[in-house]
Amino acid sequence: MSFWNTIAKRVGYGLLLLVAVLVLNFILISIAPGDIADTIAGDMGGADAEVMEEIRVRYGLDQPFYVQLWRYMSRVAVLDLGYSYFFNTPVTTLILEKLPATLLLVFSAQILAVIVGTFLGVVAAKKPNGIVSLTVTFLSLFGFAAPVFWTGILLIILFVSIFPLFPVAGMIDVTVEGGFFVRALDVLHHLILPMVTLASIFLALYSRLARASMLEVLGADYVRTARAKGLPQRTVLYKHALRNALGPVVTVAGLQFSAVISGAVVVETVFSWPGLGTLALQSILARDTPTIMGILFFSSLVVVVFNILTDATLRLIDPRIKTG
Amino acid sequence: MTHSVQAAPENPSLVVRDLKVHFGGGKAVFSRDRPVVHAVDGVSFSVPGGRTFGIVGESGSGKTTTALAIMRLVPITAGSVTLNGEEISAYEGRELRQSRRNYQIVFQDPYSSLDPRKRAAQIVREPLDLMNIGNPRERDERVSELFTQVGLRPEQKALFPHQFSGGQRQRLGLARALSTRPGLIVCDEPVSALDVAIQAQILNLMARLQADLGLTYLFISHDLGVVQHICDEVAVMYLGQIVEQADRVALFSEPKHPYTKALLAAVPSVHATERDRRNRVRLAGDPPSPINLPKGCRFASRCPMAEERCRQSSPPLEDRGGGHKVACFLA
Amino acid sequence: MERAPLLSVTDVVVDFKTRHGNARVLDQVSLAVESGEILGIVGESGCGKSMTALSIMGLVPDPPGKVTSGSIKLGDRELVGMDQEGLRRIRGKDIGMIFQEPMTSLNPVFTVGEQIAESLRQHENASPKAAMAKAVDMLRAVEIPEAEARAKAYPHQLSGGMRQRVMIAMALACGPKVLIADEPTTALDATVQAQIFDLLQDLQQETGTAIVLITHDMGAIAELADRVVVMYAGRVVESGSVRDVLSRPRHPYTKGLIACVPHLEEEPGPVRKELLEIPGVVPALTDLGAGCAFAPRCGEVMPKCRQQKPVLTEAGDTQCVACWAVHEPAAAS
Amino acid sequence: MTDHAAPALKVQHPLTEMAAMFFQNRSAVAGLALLISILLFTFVGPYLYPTDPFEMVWTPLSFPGEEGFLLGTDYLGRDILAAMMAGGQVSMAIGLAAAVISVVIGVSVGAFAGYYGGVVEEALMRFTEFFQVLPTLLFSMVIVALFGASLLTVTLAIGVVSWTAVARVTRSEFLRIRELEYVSAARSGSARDGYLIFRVILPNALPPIIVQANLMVGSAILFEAALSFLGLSDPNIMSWGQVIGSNRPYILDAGFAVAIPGFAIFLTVLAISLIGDGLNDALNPKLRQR
Repeated sequence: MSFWNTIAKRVGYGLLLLVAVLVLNFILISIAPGDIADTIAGDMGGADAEVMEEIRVRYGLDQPFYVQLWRYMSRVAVLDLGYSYFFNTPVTTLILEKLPATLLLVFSAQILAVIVGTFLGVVAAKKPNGIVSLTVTFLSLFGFAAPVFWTGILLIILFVSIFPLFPVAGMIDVTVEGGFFVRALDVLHHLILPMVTLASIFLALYSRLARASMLEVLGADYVRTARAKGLPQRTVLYKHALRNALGPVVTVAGLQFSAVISGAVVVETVFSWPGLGTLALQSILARDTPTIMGILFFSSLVVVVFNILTDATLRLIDPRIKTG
Repeated sequence: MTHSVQAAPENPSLVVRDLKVHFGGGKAVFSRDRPVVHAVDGVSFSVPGGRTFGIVGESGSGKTTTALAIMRLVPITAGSVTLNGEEISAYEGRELRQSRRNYQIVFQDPYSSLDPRKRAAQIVREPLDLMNIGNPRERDERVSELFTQVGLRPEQKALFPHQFSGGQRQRLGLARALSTRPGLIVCDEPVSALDVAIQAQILNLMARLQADLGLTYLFISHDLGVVQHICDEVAVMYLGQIVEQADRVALFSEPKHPYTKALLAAVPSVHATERDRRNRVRLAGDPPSPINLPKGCRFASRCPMAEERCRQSSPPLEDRGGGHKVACFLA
Repeated sequence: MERAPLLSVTDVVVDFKTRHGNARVLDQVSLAVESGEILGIVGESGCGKSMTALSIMGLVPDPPGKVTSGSIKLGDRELVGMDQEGLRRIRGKDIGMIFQEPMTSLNPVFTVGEQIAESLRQHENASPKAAMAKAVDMLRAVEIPEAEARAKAYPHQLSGGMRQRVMIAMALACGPKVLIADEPTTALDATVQAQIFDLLQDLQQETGTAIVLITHDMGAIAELADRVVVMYAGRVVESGSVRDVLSRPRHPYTKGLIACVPHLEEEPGPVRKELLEIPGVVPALTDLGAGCAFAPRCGEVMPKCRQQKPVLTEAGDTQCVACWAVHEPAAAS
Repeated sequence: MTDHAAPALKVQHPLTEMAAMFFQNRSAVAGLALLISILLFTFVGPYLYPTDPFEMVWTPLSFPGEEGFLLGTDYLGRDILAAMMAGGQVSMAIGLAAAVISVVIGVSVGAFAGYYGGVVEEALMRFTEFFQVLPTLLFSMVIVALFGASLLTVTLAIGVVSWTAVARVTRSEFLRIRELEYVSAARSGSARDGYLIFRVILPNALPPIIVQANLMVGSAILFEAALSFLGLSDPNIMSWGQVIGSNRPYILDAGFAVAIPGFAIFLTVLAISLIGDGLNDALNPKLRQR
């Protein structure tokens, strides 16, 4: 089966998963106590039964379950996720506004974690009992055990009171003026702390994994063959071993995207990063159901897209992988 | 000490008729339809009680799948297996589980064939417990008796498998197989994973047990020397089918099928230091896959003698006198 | 001794640190390979035959292993104690090696052509293009059909026999003086094994490369090798020309090794004989006593065998044996 | 027939051997000691230091050590030391309960998928993938938001979103072990499916599942902390995350009120993962044979 065929199949399958997410969304809303009518009534400061009934008819809540589900799905198909009464904006507009900030954070943290993690893992595997190896072990324990918001807060305390090098809140400085390049630099400047905080958890995971994977690969028969051919140590290590050791790291990194997005929710809150996470928290506290569900849908969409990209990468790394 | 080959009893103990095991096929929901693998494709033979029937072949020949199908460990696609008049291939559920006391198996790998979390005595006793044979005290006595029979010491009963050597583990495997007093033991490459010095110990033990208990063996192996040593009758399999079958003397001294000849010629021998290796039948290439089978003789693509008719139709397995059966137009 | 052998191993000792103490995996191993010959090394698993090969290649895993003493000479170059860079230049160039498992010995993520060409680029400074062309030639030399196309294949797309041919092509690409073949056919079917043996013999005759064939199969030794070294528990117990050792084995272990295998006969008799057994199991290398390691399993054991290790001594035209019963038969009575 | 080289007749149960391996591992023992100290602190501590964690006892946000309050006070003037003890009980209870839920779901899904294969496996693995696509924290936030922030919903929400890793591990172990010959041997010894799943395969699949389950406890504690930090927990129940969340606005004036509970979580999860590493080494047969 060719590369593109397989990818096309993955895309089709991803769409199915998203439909399933929508169905779950809808079921959750339906079985949760209270409905939109209650919410709107709450916003209006209370309403009588007649008004409530009117609202229910207007929003189709009197229809049978499957009709409501069908209406919901067909609206989502044209990217209409409903209207947020809290923000007074269509949900899709709201989300698309915030999505780039989250994507920037998630993607940059993930890339940072994978690259630095793999590098540390490889260096550690060269000397399994050396100082780098010990550092990697320590880092991975720290990264797993430290709550991400705690790391973030410690960094804020550090960079506000001791080294005021990086801004600790927001994504842009409104006082900065200049062209695209200047503003991009400003965003990067703001990005550093949230990115490092978010990457720290996953950096720990990947460096540990890369170390283990490298150690296993270094014991493989084909590495012995490469040595028996008289290849220099660096060729053995960085060509023959690393290429094989990357597989497990990329696989796990792919599985972690949903966790990275989860982490981003917390990190965005800590650093007031104006992304989906901040929006999610606001809408949850305001019980703004359409927005919450829209965010859940969009973040699943992001995970699905990243999973397909991971799959494609894996296929490029390892020619043995044939079918999903 | 020598064992003379026993006279064959009147009734065959194990009868296999037109056995077929096909894997795959069917539709998977999200992945491609899997192709059908014709692992075993129409195998028939019978084994007289108290005798040893050998099946030899290379990887992909279907010899192990045949063994597992007879043991009812893989689903049978078609055909029948009859043991002492009972058609065990027709049993399901409770009946199948009860019939299992009459046929047991010894596996190839002495390391993966014993549950690492159970003690030796528990492993040997497990079939008795599961089939509810005898009362607990009788089971304990049976375990002690089996340990003696296979040459293990009674104080080893409480040990775990990893505390035994490869040969001892294979003895444990034999004890487990013998626990329910089965008539038939299927031996799937029982000595292939052992060092040569240990191989001899196990082969001798198996021969002794057969003489003492009147066991019937179905012996699967890729090692022609071992098969020649222990079997009374031998079938050669190639891509899911028997291509030649004869008693041990006839098969090894007068092989008729070109594949059998090539297989015998391929075995390096200590007796052949001066033999001119160049004059022997050599096969080129690898066996074709059991997925896309040719329509004629399955061996035709590698056969040095193949003619047009070999590629057109498949030769039947025919008796060429004295029970020597061959599936070849040219033999 | 007329002239120095191509490769000589003298009194090599290799120790491994284990949780159960020091294991002497090679103990005073000596052997010589003459140019153009096939030397067989035979023994059961754990006898040290593979470790002998790795110590020649300078690939003994360190830690936990270490070449404690002894000398390995390729021509007049001493390999024990040579720096990694020097050894690297010899590996793949002067000494090639093929392994038991063709399934796992090739790197799954590179094409086989690339894996052969890599050696040529490394040792002969060949340009990428020239290296690839030579790689295809090598694939042809090992009788792989459609070599051009196969060079672009990944290992998993080839059968076991094909992969072992690729390994051979890789090992011979730089024209080594010695090829070490460690159980090259154990993982292969009988008919494919015969193909590989034929190929090795043909290539050996064409190129004059000496071959060290490591195997547990006396039959393979009989068919291919000129001389044979029998190993047990890390020591050489017998050596000599294949004809002499097979027809007149002197060491009780060699005798047992030949007699316990059910050899294929062309005219089998109607009666099934009982096989000769070597009782017991191979001892753990961590607690070998002062005496002969084979003594606990030996049928000809004498008191001296349990006290002192026998030394490999000449016993016949081509044979050397390490056994007290051979050298001091008087002590037996 | 005798065997000359009889192995030592010391009958050592594999579990004893594993325990020995575990206790040889210094960092694992350190982790165990740390965890026991934390358990003593949270469960025995309140009897030795009976202060109500919800009662205002002193000036808000006073520094640790002031007026005998070892860890200082929070923004409402409540004793942080008392809050640490009470909060630890809740954090660990939720962590444990959520881990049990996710292990039960994960092992069941993984075991049935791995043992039966075919359509059963396909369906169960698609189900698992579906849960992998939902960002875990976001999904549990939604559940808590829709169904209210009680102890029960928080625990369920964490358990329901974190079982996929356990399911993957269990399935791959079952897939591997079901092909081993001792399973076929038990089947030809007339074992039924239930016996094979629970008495043959599961005991042999346990080591990686135990390691994973141990890590689940740690990540469930972190999960609860994150939810509390975001303000999505029952405000009437003290937990470590809750202390952090409620004091968050004051980090620049009184960092300790956030740093201390964060450190408590860090130490607990660190102890658990040290134990996990030790278990992993002790249960890994590859390492044991060396």
